Amino acid sequence: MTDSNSSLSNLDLETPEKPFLDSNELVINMGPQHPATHGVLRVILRLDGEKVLGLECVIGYLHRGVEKIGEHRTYTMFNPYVDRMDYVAAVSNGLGYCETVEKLLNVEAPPRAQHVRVILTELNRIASHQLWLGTHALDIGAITPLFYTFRDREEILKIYEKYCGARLTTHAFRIGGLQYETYAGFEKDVKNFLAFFRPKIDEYEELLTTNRIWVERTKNVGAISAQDCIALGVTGPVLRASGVKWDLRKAKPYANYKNFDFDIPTGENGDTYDRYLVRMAEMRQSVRIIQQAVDALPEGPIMAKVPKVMKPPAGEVYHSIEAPKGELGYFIVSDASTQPYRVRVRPPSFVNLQALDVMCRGQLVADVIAVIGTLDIVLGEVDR
Amino acid sequence: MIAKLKAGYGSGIEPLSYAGQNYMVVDRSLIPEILLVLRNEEQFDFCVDITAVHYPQREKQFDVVWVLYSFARNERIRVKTQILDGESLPSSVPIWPGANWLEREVFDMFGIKFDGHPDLKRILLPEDWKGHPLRKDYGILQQDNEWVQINLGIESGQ
Amino acid sequence: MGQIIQYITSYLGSNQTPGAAGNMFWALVYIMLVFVGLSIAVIAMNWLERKILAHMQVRLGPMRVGPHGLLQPIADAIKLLLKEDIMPAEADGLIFWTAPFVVVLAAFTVFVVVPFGPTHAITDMNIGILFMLGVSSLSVLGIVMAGWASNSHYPLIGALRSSAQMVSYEVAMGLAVVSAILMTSLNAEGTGTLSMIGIVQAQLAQGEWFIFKFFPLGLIAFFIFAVAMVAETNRAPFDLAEAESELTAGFHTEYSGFRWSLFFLAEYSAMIAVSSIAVTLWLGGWLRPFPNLLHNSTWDLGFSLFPGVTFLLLAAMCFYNAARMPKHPLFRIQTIGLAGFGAVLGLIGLVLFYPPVSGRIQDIFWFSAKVAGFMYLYIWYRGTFPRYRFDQLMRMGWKVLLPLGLGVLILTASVALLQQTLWHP
Amino acid sequence: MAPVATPFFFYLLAGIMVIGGIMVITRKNPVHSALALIVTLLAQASIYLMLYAPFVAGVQIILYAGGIMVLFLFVIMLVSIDRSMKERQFNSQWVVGVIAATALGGLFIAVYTKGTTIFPDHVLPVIENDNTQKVATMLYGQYMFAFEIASLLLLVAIIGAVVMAKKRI
Repeated sequence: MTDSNSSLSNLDLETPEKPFLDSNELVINMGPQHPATHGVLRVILRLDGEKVLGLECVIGYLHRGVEKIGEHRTYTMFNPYVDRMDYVAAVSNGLGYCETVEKLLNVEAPPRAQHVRVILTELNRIASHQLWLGTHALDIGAITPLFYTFRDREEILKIYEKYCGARLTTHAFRIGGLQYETYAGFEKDVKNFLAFFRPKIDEYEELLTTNRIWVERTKNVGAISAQDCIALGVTGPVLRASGVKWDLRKAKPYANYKNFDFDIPTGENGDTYDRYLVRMAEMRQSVRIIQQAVDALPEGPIMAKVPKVMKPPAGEVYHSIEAPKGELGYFIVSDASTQPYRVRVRPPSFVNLQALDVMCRGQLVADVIAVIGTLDIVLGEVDR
Repeated sequence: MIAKLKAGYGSGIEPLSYAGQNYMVVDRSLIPEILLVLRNEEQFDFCVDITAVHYPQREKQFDVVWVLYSFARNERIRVKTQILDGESLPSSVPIWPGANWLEREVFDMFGIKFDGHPDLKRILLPEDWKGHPLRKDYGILQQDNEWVQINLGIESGQ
Repeated sequence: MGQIIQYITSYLGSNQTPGAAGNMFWALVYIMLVFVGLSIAVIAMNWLERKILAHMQVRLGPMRVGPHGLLQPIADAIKLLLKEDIMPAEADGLIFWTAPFVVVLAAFTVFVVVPFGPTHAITDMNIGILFMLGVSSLSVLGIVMAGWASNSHYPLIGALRSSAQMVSYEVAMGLAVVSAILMTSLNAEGTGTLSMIGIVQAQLAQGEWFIFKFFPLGLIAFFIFAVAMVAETNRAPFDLAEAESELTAGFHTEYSGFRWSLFFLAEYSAMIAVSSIAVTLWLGGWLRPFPNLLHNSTWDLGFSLFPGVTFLLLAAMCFYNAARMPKHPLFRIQTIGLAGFGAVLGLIGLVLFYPPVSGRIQDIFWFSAKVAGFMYLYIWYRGTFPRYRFDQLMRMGWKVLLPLGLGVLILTASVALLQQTLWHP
Repeated sequence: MAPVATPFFFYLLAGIMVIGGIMVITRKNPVHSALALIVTLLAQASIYLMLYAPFVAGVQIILYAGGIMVLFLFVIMLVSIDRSMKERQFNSQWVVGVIAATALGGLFIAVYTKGTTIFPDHVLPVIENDNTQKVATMLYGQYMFAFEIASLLLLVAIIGAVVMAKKRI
């Protein structure tokens, strides 16, 4: 309680000091159609030679008004829409939404459903990190990891496909539990995947972790301090790489994460390399969680008692989960009708993207690419 | 903690709870002070989210909601205030730099102005778009047809 | 016509050096051969790179056009030739048009002095290696022209980057080359040579490839050159100029169709050219392994079988894969095509066993095999390395390779002097 | 190598050089001027080749065409071209220019008229194969001192450039 405004953080969001040589400032526009901006992100860079003086993100190219749509759909009907925000981690989005509505309805999913939810969500975290790794490495010029990660991600998508028929926007969960009982051989598939995937992480690491060029390209690039992270509201692996041991699965356990034993990997320098290491370690932790969950998968019902027509009592709830990209929150206001009065999504990518400016100051143009990659944003979620 | 604040500010604060989650409705005039107190004295150093809800029937049409989190206490709290249409709020960017985009989004979607915001402009919608889509009086099929016709060269985006 | 046949028969029976003899006719023949051979090599490289890279990345690569995508490069070539040739409205027309030709010209002219064998070169220049370095440095001009004439940010930055890179690494490259040339002077007369053929002959005379000379000095010089040559050709991990994530495609962003394919052609022939320099200077050029140690008629015969055996192995691979093709009517053409390709390769292999041919093809075979090794390395780098950042690249060139090259040069000179004074007082 | 069509090639190259030289001073766009200069330098290198001086030709290509001119182009491309294109190519220094040109022309005429006594009147025997060796022995034997002084001068220039460009070393 001794904090004062001065120690808040020394984020200087104003124009930086004049460069030594009074050369012309070069303003370069990157995107919205650019291979390295991971979607339709437009970045306006102010450069001094190759050095970045500052940048501004222009977003909204993918804005679909998800929150507005939510106000005009029933609780059940809105469920598939959330998958379309962070389409790389659709299952996590669904989990967050279902749990929030369950909170409003004051029901809890049965244990079996909880376990399956954890398995699918963690698989999703792995898939999301794989996609991140592939594209991030591709941005830095290593093309091979992309194919390795996509090959292995395919196995996860196959499990999804067998479970619910969809691969990307799965719509796997229902408010109150699961729609489907797991298919026969689900557990075996998951276990097979874990056995298959464990050596694959080593394979990725072999390609990159000690690769001199990779280390040189990522060490001390886009570093951000824990203080700045917190001040900017950055969450997820980016925050953890800066040394804050904070994970919503531990801090505010949801589903039944409190029953599982796992570590929160953290970094020290908050640079791109640390973020890479943290995400790699998170994949290993996810494997651990899935192993525990699938080993202890209980029998029982998969749906709690929820009314066919959902009319949660008037009230409001904010609930958030640890999505692969950070804190994914839902703020839902109910007016006791069948449709939510207001649905607010707190997207991790959107808030994390704010840190891009801070992280890129003083870096080179080539580093901006690396930093955009390491932030792991999905524009569908940024713009909603 | 809320009790302490309540004791300090009296009728300006109304502590509430729903589904096990604490929140408080704070009078508009107390907002800058309360937010600063929460940040500096109660260690709510992480501004999770800023959003708004529109109630067209009420006289004070908008609820503005701050979702705050404290790493030290592992506690979340929501601060809510009610404002009139057209009334502005003090920006919380000086308190939490991360509030920047969140406030811009609230401005974009609801038209609520934040005084002292470094760069308050639309964030998701085009700069010269008319209307604020998350207001209840903005229909779900409604759009700025004029903008669409000028900028996209098509009759309608529907 | 009869004269030409007479020339050919007299050539098969003689031991003529084309360049030194100043024979215009043979020079022209070799220009044609090198040009055609190079084009075929580039086409083959295109296919091989895609296939090898694909297999490194757990993909199949081109599979549709022809059996195992063998006709893919040809399809690509047709596509590129038929594509619209676009010039940006604000571009500087003349320079925009000429830039690709400058690059291709520089890349191809280099091969004038490349010795594919003691008698297989267009010409043997007194200043061979100097000529190669000089002419290959001219391709920078074409790149700068292309980048500037496009009148667009990305190509300009790409061009500035690649030319800065090439100019910087030329320095380290030159130092490494000089230390190799220094080694050619370690003979009784004490005079070295800049002639490409002379350099290889010096290695033969000294009974040692220069990569092993004064171990590890030759090796370090070779290493410097091997790094610099990758940077010189703008290939991964030094392909910043065409980093698609940053600059879309670098200096040739605005080029399309035929002109783009000229840049492509130039890039690959430049790769072959610098690999040829490396092979000539350090890996004994056209010399087969152990030419001095294993020197009797049995070994000669054994090594002369290599070219034919290689082609027969390739043919066998084709037949094996043709046999593995799915037995389905739709695959009949593909199977026949692959088998036919195998038959052609096998036929070439058999011809290569014919003694007069095998004797003459020997040198070319060993030279090409060594160059092919470098080509594989290029692909391998591309599959495994991320990309350097520009400042790191420059730091590497100026702060690591340049001092290292200087050190190696000084050490080589000292050791050579020591050796000369001790052994030939 | 027996010379082939020597006069033809000489006049061709000389013509290219003259045209290139004129282009250098008449083009409004400095990039075009620089490229014309490169053409001139390359033609000059070819003339060296014709004179059986391949080493000088090679050095000319590496240093001038490949190195220095590329740096020239760099500088030209990085400065704003629009401005320099608007500027007049012929400015008030023409008096100095005319004096320099007259002096140079006078020198040429003097050499041409008196040259018979300075230059040998017969063609020297061509030393084709050890031309490079000859250059080397000359440089490192007879002209060793001058050569080393020149390289020292260059070193000083490099250090001076670094000092001037960098405020803090």
